[in-house]
Amino acid sequence: MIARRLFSSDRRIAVTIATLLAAAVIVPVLNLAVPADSVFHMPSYVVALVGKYLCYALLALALDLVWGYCGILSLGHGAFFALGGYAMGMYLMRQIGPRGVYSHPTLPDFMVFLNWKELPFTWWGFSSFPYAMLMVGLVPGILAFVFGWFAFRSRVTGVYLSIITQALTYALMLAFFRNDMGFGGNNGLTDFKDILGFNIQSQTTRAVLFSLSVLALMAGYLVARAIVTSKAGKILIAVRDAEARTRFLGYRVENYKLFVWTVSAVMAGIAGALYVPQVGIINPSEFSPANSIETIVWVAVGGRGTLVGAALGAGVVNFAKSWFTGAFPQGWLFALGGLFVFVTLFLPKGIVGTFTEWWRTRAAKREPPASAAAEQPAQ
Amino acid sequence: MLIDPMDMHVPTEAVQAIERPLVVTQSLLYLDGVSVSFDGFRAINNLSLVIAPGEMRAIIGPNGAGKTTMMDIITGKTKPDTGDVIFDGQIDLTQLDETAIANLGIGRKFQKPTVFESHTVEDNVEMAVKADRTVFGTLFSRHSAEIWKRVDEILGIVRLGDHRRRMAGDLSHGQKQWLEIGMLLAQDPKLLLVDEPAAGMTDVETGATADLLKDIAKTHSVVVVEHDMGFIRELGVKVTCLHEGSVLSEGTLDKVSADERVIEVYLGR
Amino acid sequence: MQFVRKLVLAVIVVCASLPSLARADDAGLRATLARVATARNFQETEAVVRDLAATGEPAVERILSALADGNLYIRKSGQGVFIGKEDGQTIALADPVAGAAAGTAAKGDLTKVKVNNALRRTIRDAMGGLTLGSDDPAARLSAAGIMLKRPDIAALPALDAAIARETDAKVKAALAQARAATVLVSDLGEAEKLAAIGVLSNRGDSDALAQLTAFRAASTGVLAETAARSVQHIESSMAAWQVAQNVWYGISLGSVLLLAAIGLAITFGVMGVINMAHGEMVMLGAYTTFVVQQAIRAFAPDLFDWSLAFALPAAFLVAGGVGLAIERGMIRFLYGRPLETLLATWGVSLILQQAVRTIFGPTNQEVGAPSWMAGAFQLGQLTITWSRLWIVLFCLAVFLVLVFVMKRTSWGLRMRAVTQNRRMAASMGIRTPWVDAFTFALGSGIAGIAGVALSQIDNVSPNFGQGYIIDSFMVVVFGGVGNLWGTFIGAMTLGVLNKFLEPYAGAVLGKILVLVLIILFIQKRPRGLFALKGRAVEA
Amino acid sequence: MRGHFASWTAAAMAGIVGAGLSFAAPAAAADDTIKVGVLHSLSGTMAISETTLKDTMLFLIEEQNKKGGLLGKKLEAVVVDPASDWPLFAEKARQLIEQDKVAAVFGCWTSSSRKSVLPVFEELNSLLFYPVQYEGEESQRNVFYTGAAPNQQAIPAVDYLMNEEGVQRWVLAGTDYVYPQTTNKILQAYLQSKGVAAEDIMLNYTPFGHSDWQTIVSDIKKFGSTGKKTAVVSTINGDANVPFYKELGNQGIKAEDIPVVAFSVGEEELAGLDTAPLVGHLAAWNYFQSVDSPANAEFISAWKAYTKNDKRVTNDPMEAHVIGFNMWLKAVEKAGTTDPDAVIDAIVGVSVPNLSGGFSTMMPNHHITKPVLIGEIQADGQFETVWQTAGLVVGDEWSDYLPDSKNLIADWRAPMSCGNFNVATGKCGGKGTTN
Repeated sequence: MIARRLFSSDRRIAVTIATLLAAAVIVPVLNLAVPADSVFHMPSYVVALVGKYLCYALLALALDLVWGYCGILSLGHGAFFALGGYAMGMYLMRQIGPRGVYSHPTLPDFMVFLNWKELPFTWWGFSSFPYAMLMVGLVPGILAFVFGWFAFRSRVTGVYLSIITQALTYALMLAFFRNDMGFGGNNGLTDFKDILGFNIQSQTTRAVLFSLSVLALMAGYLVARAIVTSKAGKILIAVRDAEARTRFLGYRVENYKLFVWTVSAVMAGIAGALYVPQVGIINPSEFSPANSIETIVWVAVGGRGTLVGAALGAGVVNFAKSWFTGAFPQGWLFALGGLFVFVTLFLPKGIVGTFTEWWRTRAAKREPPASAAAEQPAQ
Repeated sequence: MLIDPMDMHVPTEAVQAIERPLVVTQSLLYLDGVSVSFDGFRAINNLSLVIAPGEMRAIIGPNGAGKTTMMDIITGKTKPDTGDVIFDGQIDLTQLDETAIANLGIGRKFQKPTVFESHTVEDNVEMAVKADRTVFGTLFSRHSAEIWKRVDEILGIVRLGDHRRRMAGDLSHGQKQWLEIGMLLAQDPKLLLVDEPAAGMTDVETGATADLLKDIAKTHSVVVVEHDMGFIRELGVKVTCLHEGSVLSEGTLDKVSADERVIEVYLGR
Repeated sequence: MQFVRKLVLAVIVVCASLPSLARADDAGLRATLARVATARNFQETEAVVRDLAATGEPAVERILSALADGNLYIRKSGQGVFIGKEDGQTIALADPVAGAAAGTAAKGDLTKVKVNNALRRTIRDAMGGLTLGSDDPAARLSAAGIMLKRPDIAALPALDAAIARETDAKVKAALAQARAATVLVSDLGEAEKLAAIGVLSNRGDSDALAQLTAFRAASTGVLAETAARSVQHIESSMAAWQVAQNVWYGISLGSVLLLAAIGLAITFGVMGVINMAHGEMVMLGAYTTFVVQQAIRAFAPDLFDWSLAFALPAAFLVAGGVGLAIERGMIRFLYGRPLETLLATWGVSLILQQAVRTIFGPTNQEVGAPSWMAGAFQLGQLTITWSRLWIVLFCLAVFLVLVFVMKRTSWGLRMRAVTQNRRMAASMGIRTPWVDAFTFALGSGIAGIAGVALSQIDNVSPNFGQGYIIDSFMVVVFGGVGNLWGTFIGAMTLGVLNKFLEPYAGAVLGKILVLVLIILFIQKRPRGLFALKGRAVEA
Repeated sequence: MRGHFASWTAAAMAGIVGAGLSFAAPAAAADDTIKVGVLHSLSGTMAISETTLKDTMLFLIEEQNKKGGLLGKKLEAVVVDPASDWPLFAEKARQLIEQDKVAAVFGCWTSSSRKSVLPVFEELNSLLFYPVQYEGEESQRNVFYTGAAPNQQAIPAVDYLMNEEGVQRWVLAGTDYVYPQTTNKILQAYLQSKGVAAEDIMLNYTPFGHSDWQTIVSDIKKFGSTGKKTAVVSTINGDANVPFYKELGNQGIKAEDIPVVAFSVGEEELAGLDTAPLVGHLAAWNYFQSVDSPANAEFISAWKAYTKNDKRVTNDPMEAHVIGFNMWLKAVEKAGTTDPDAVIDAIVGVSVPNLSGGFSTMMPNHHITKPVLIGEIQADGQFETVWQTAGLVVGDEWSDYLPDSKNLIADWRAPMSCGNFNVATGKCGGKGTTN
C-alpha cells in the first residue's frame, strides 16, 4: 500500500525521482571517472559542497513538513539535526579505535586527555554501525516524541511552542558545550578515519556519501509527499489553518502533530547523520538557536508549504552564503540580509510559491473556459 | 504498525467517564447548575438546561448573555467551575476534551463560519464524514466509494455541488455557512449545536437555512443560537432566553417575547 | 656629574623655599631613594620601599604614592629620580623629596620605575602606617582597613596611639578592629586575645573571618575554641546574608533581563512582530552611548559624568528612528503575517550588525562609567555595586513610565485599541498606520535606552544584541505575551531563580536548568504566567 | 500545478549541482603571483578577535610585496569569511586549497575551527599557520602552531604567582570549553605536584558569553578571604571578559589582594574597558605591545600607518602571524618552491626575529620557541612586563603533566616524521605517519 503510494505513476514524483537518481549517478561519475582537466570534471570540493547542501535540503524538508503543513514553527529543529549528527559522529569516533593520537584502545582522544578512565554509558554500543544508525533515528525521534507528547497535549501553540523549542535547542547547546557531558565539549567530534571500513577521506567514499545524501533526500521527499497527499495530510493542513475546528470535527489534533513532529525529527536526524561524515566535524554550535532560525529562512525563501521549495531554498541560500563569503567576505551579510528582506517583501510565498502562482495565472489566462469558472469566486 | 497507540486512549477516557456514578437522566443533554467565570467575570451563572432526544431548541439572548460560552462548555472547550453537563443520560462531558465530545456525537457550527480555507469544498466535507479518525487510519486510508457517495449527498443537500472543486476560502460568507452546516451533517452527530446560522445571509438564504435545519431536526437533536427573531419564528420551536449567564425565560417564542423581563433586557429599560 | 649638580640645585631650592623643613635627613632620604635607580629586581626595590617607610619622613608618602601609581622615573643619563606627570610626549618632572617642579623631559630619556603587585602591596602597607596620622578621616579609615587585612605586630604601638587620639567614632571602631587583628598575631596574653576575638566577631565580615580562621589554625586550647565559635557565628550570619545577596543579585539580573526584554514586550508582545532585530536595537543604543561619550571626551570632558544623560535621549531617538524606518519600510506590509516578520527582521538584524561592524570595526568599544556609577558600597555584609543599583532603579523607572504611557495616556489607549482590533480602531478614526509606526518606534527606542544601561556592564561590540535576544524572548513568553506586568514578573522570577540555582549547580548547569524549567512551566501554563482567559484567547 | 512541479524539482537539482559547478570554474591561476589564503572569521561571534588578524595578514603581504615579493613573484591574499561557523571553516579551507590553489593558509582562532579544518589540510596536503594559544595535545604535519602551548603561557604564569606573589590558594576560572578545561587539568596536576592541597583549588566554569558575574566574583572574594594569599587564573573566553573585569572593578577586588592572571586577555580585549580599576591584574603572553624593542617599535608604527589609525593596538596572535609568515617566507626561499612537502621539510629549524627582540625557531614538533612574558595591566590599557623567562621556551605539544601524553613527542623530520611518537614503547602512535 505504501509502495503503491510511493511509486504511483504521478508525473511529479516520477520526474523528481528521475532527477535525483540522475544526480546520484552523474555527479559521482563526473567526479571520479572524468579526468581532472576535462570541463565536465566535477572537483571533490564541489561534491562535498553539494553533499552538504543536500543534507541541509533534507533538514529544510523536515522543517517544512511541520511548519508548512502543520503550522508548527520550530525554532529548534537544529537540535534534532545535531543529535543525529552526534550519533553518527560517535560511531565514527569509535571506528578510530586505537588509531587515536594516544593509541588508547577504546577511549576517544578527548576523553584521554581529560583523564577519563572508561567509556561513559552513553557511548556504549556505538561501535556497531546498525546500533548507531538506529540511534540516528531513535534519539531525535524519542526526544521529539517526549517533547511533543507533553507540549501538544498541553496545547502549547504558536510563539509559545516556538520559544520552548528554542529553549530546548539552547539548553542542549549549553549541555553539549560542557566537557562533563562526554561529547567532546566545544571541539565536538572530529578527526574521523573511516566509515564501515572505507577511508572517509577517499574520493570514492565521498562520492558514495553524496549519492546516499541524494537518495536520502529522495526518500525524505517521497515520505513527506506520501504524508501530505494522504488524508492525514489534509488533516495536517486543517490543523494548520483552524486547529480548534479540526478538534470539533473529532480529530485528535495532538496525535497528528505528534506524528508529523516525530517523523520530521527523525528526518532531521538522518540529515545530520549524513552531514557529519561529509563535513568531518560535529560540535555544539550546530545546536545554536541561530542555526535553527537559518533553517526557517531557507524554507521561507524557497516557499513554505511546498516540499520542493524547502529543499530548493536550502540550496539557494546556502549557495548564496558560500558564494558571498568567498566573493565579498567584508560585506556579504548585507547581501544575505538584503536577500531575506527582499524575499519577504516581494516574494511572500517564497520562490516556488510565487512561481507556482505566476504559472497558475498564466495557465488560467491561456485556457479560460475550463478553469476560470473554478478559479473565480462566485458573486 | 497498524496499531495506533496514540489513539487508544479515546475510548478509555470515554469509558472512565461512563463509569463515574452520575445522575442518570433521560435527556440527551442535561446542564445543571453550571457556572464559569473568567477573571472574576461570571460568564455563566448557575445555568440549567435540558434538551430531549430529537428536540430542536432555539437559544436567544442579548450580547454577553453567555450563549457562546454555553456552547464552549458543552463542546469541551471551556471547563465549568461547577455544575454537571451530562450527555446521553450518563456521560459527563466536563471530563472530556473537544475531540472526545465530537466523537460522542456532538457537532458544532461556529458563530463565525470556520471552514478549512485552503482545502476544496469537497475535501472539507470528506474530512467531516464519519470515518476512522486515527492518525494511521487516515495516513493509510484509501479512496472509499462509500465516503465519496456521502460527500456527494451532502454537497447536494447544502447546494454546493457546483462549487466542490473550489477552495473553501474563496466561498462567499453564506456559502461558508452552508458548507459548515454540511460538514456538521457529514459528522452525523446526535446533537447539533448551531451558532447563528443565518448571520450575514439574505432573506432567501435565511429561509432556505431554516428549511434545512427543520429537515435536519427530523433525525437529529439541534440547538440553535440566533439573534434573528424572524428566523426563530420560522423554525417554530421551543425558545430559551439567556441573560447574564442563566435562563431568564423558556417556552414558545410568543410566550418568551411577551415575558416582561425579556423585554426589559432586550430593550434595556 | 649631572646628578650631583641636580642634587645641589635641589637642595638649594628646597633650602630656599622651605627652610624649616630642610633637615639633614633629606640627604639620607635622597641617598636611600637613589638606590631605586640601581635596584635590579622587585625585591631590591621593595627593600628601598621599606627603608624609605622606616624613615617616617612626611615626604615618603608622596614618593611612595607616586611609585605605586607608576609615576616615579629615573633619568637614563645620570640616574636622577623624579616624580613625573605625563603630558603628551613629554613628562613634567618634580623633585621627589621637596615636591618642587624640576622641568620637563622627553619620554625616551626617562625610565619608569616598575612596580608589580607585591611591591604595590608593600607600598600600601607602608602607607597604611604613614596615613594613620593623616588629617583625612577617610584616609585613616582605609589605613585601618589595610592594617586589619595585613596585621603587623610592629604597628601595635602606632595603632594604640592612633586609637587614643582618634575622635571619629567610625574610624575609632575600625582602628580597634585593626588592633584586634594585630593582637591576634602578637604574643600578648590570652585575655587580650579573647577580647580581640570578640571585637572581630562583632565585625562579622569576610575580613574578620579571614583573620579568625588563620588564628584558629595557629592556636590551641580555649583560644582555638573561642575562635572556632566566632568563626561559626560569622559563617552562619554570612549564610543568612548570602540569601539576601542572592536575592539582590537575582533582582539585579532580573532588571537586566527586563531592560533587554521591555522593548520586545512592545514590538513582539503588543504588536505581534517576531522582532529578531530587537537585539540590534539594544546594540544601537549602546553604540550611541559610545559615540556620545566620544563626543563629550573630545569637546567637553568636564561633562563626562553627565554623558549617560545625554546618551539616553540620543539612543532613544537613534533606535526609535531606525525602528520607525523598519516599520515604515517593511513591517507595515507584513501585518497579519507574523511569521514573515521573523524572516525580514532577521535579515535586518544581519544588515545592522554588519553595518556597525563596518562603521565602528569588529572590536569592543570602550564605554566609560561615570564616576557616580563606579565602585560599590556595603549594606551590612552585602556589597552593592553602584552600577547595578542604578540599573535596577533605571529599569524600574523605564518600566513604570512605560506602564503609565500604555495605561494612562490617550496615546497608549490608541495603541492598545489598534493592536486589539485594527479595523474597529480604524473606523473610529484612529490613524492606525501611524499608531503602528510609533508603537514600533517606541519599542525600538526603549530597546535603545536599554542599550545605554547595558553598555555599562557588558562589552559593546557588534555581537552585543545577539547575547540578549534569546533571553528577551524567553522573558516575554514566560511572562505571557502582551502583558507588561507579566514581562516584569517573568524577568524578576528568571533572574532570582538563576541566581539561586547558580551557587548549587554552577553557572552553566544553572542556565540549562532555568531553560528546562521554562519548558516545563509552559506545559503547565501554555500561555505564560499571565495568560488572558476566556473568549479573547481565540483572537 | 502538476507538470511544472516536476520541472521545479529538476530545476532544484540542476540548481544545486550547477551552483556547485559554478564554483568549480577554475580560477585563472596567474603564474606571476603566489596566493596566500587568509581564513579568519569576519562576521559572527569570533569576528571581534579574528578581523584584526586578517588585517595583519594583508599588512604583512603588502609589506612583503614592497620588498619584492617571494621567489620573484608577487604575493596575493585570498580572503574568505568562514563566519564563525565551524563547518564553514572546512568548506572555505577546501575552497582556498582546491579552487584558489593557495600556497599556504594563515587562519583559525578557536580550537573547534582548527579541528574542523585539520582533515582538509591533511587530505589536500597544504599548510596552515595557526596563531593562537591553545590547549596543546596536538601536532600535525600540515599545521604550524605559532601561538603558545600551555607550557609557554599557563605554567610560567602560575610559577610567577607562586614565587613572586606567594600565592597559596587558586581559583581556576574559565569558560566551559576544551581549552580552559585542558589548561586547568594541566594546572591542577602541576599545582598538586607543587604541594597545593585540593581544597586550595577552586574550579569554576561559565557558559560562553557569560555576562552576569556577580555571584562568581563574590564567590572568588569569599574564597580569597581565608587569610591565605589567593589568585585567580582566568581562562575566560574573549567576550565574557569585559563584564567579568567590570564586575571585578566594581566589587573592588584589587590586584594587590586577589590578582587575576588571564591567558585570553590582550590589548585588543582591554580596548573595550576602562582599565583604571584593573591596574595590576596580570596576563601571560609571549608578546605585549609595550615590549621595548626596536623591531616592535618599527612594527607598531608601520601597522598604525597601514591602518591609518593611531589607536590600533597590537597583540600576541598578531605577533604569532608575523613570526609564522616570516618563517614561511624563509622556508619557501630555502626550499625554492612553495610545494608543501618541500616547505615542511625546509621550515623546521628556521629562525626569524620575533617582536620582543629575540629569535623564534620552528621546532621539529611544529611549535615554536618563544619568550614568556608576564604583564600587569596599566591604566592606559597596555601591559607592563613585570617578569620574563630568562631564555626561550620550546612549545610542548604533549603536556608532561597529563598521564597519557607525557610519553609522547612529535618530530616531523625524517626519519621519525611522527606527531605522537611514544618514547616508552618506541613506536609512532596510531596516526600521523606521512603518506
